[in-house]
Amino acid sequence: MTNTSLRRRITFAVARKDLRIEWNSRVLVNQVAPFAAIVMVLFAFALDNDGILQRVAPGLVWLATLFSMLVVIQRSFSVESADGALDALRVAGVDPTAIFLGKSIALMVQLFALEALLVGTAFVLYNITMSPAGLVEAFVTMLTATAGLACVGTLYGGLAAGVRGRETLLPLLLLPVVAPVLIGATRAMEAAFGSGGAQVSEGWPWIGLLTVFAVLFIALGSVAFGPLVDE
Amino acid sequence: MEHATFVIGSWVLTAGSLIAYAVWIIRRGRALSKHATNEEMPWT
Amino acid sequence: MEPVIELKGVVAVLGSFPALAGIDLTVQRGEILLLQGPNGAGKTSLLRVCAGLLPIERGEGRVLGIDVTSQRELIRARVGLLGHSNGLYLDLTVEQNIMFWAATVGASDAEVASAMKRMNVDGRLAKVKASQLSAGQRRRTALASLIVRRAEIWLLDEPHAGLDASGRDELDGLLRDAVAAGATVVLASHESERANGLATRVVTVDGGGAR
Amino acid sequence: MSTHSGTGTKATRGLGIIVLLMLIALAFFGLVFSAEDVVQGSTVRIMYVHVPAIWVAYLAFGLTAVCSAVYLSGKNRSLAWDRVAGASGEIGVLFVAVSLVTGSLWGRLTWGTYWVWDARLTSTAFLFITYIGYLAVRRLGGTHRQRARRSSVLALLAIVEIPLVHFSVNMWRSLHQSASVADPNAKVQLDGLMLFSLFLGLFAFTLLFVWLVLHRQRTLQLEDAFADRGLDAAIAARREEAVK
Repeated sequence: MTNTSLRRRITFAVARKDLRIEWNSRVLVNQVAPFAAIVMVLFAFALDNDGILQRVAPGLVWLATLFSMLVVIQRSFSVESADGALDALRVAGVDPTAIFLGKSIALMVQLFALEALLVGTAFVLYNITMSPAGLVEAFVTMLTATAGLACVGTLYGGLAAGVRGRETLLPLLLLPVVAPVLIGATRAMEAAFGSGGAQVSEGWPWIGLLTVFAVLFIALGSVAFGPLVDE
Repeated sequence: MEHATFVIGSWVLTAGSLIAYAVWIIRRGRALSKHATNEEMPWT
Repeated sequence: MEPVIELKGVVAVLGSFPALAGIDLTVQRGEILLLQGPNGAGKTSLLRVCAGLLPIERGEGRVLGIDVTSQRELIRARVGLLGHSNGLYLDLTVEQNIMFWAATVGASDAEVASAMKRMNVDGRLAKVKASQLSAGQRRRTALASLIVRRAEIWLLDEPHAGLDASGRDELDGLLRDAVAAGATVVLASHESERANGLATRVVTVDGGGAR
Repeated sequence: MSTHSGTGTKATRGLGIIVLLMLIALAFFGLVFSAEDVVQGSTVRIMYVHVPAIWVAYLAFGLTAVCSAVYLSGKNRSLAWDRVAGASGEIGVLFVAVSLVTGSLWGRLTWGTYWVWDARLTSTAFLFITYIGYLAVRRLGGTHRQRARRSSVLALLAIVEIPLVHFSVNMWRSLHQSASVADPNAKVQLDGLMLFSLFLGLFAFTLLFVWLVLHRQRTLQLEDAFADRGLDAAIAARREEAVK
């Protein structure tokens, strides 16, 4: 069996395993999603003004995504360390790049579902309307932003997983790095939503930025994840 | 005069923090080297 | 006789604590070697060094002819370590856990089924989540996943802990079968009585040295 | 025991005296001799510490990245490279902090506010937090080699991330807000003496950085050596236990 097909097989095995854990335990559905939704409601209380809410809705969607993502990443690695499974994977010599890619894919799927929920909440609570072109743009934005977030989250989540004080270390490492995603995804989403009179065409350069970020961190994570989680 | 306060203040803050850091390093080095052997201090 | 594990003067540290303070150990192919010693004697660390998981600070060693200082990664695919934790995903069922390991090495469904049958975790148990299993059932699940991984050296840390009498006999039988099939077994235990009947040789590990 | 005291040598002491003299000279040139700027008046005098500080910070993070790369690529992986990387990263954080504080004081005078969401300020703040994270990872514990590998990988990741963060923040300001706050340096028309003071500052701070790194990496080396020595004693104790 070639190295590439072995890596692909393990990648999908890891991704399927993580998604199956979520399917069996429903932590994302029962805990994280309600948390994300309540954040959106709290924003509405804090910014008690329809005009402002419509204007800042894209930013709020991504802020809520980032906060929820921290929880999802902690969860993604706590299932690994609960019974020493990551240790077991390492001792079995399972390709760390495949583990990284697999966990990233699973995280991507979960984050995407969460973002869809958040955008839906924004539609209902903040009175957003979108053109068909905007809808396509919003979809592409979510796709590229999520890919980048999932990869960088898995990379730093793996580093923080094995150490004491991981709850505080992860946000410190992660949040400065994801600044480009927050900026890019918010601007692209503004264009898609048409908030503040933005045109749909204004969003595409930002999607370019998100794509660069995603590609960069797929590559970096594939190389760096092994040395970071190894003892 | 506000300008003078800010200008002098920024110089004092800069000098103060750099001096404090330098003094801390030197003192730490002295304290550690008291218990060090010559092999542990290859620069000597 | 062909040595599969050779360690010389190995020092390994956990944080700044020297878990192993210069240890020598040789294990021949086909042995069932028992590492004896009180808790904290360094048995677990020794197993982790043999598994290529814990890096060594000083000394040298080879496992299956592979150097443990420079090529730890190559050792890992060929040995199986079962530590204090079982390495299970608690939210997955027994079958899903074993299927996951099978997928990482490309084992067939038939291999999975036979491994589960050998460790007596098939049938009704197969569909139970690992979090709802007893300690003994978890251990048997972990051993079953070790079988599908086709490990050449089995490094077992207190394998009898938490198993009932029939489970222990089952395990002993399984380990003898595995050795008959060409594997080598190193187990750490402080239940010397139990494991002595199983082991072909006993080594005492104490205070970081081995005799 | 050593007859020598501290982390100094003849060379570092000589360097230290030169640095001290240069910094005193810088104070005279920057605060007394150089003229006030036509537009900014005396506030321009903050520049002589602010610009050298951020220059040294970039230099320090650059050195951290280079040493980390050398550590990871080297065959025998000498921990000395990791210690220089760590010393340099720590000093870099100090200098970023200095430049952020002096910058915001300067900003208060020229813009009337301590902080503006200008591209350069924002990305400098991200730089600051990124390397605080780097220092936090260095303190996680484990063996020296674990520390070295983790932090080296992180330093190399940071050096790739930072241009991207900088680029995106720039894009944010240029595409999003038409009215950007002007760069303070651009308003300054530097005459000969001012230019001399600025270069004096850059040179003096660079030498100060060299001096600090030399001393800091030596204290780190002592700390590592002491940890190893504790390990030796602990190994001996364990062996004794085993023999009994």
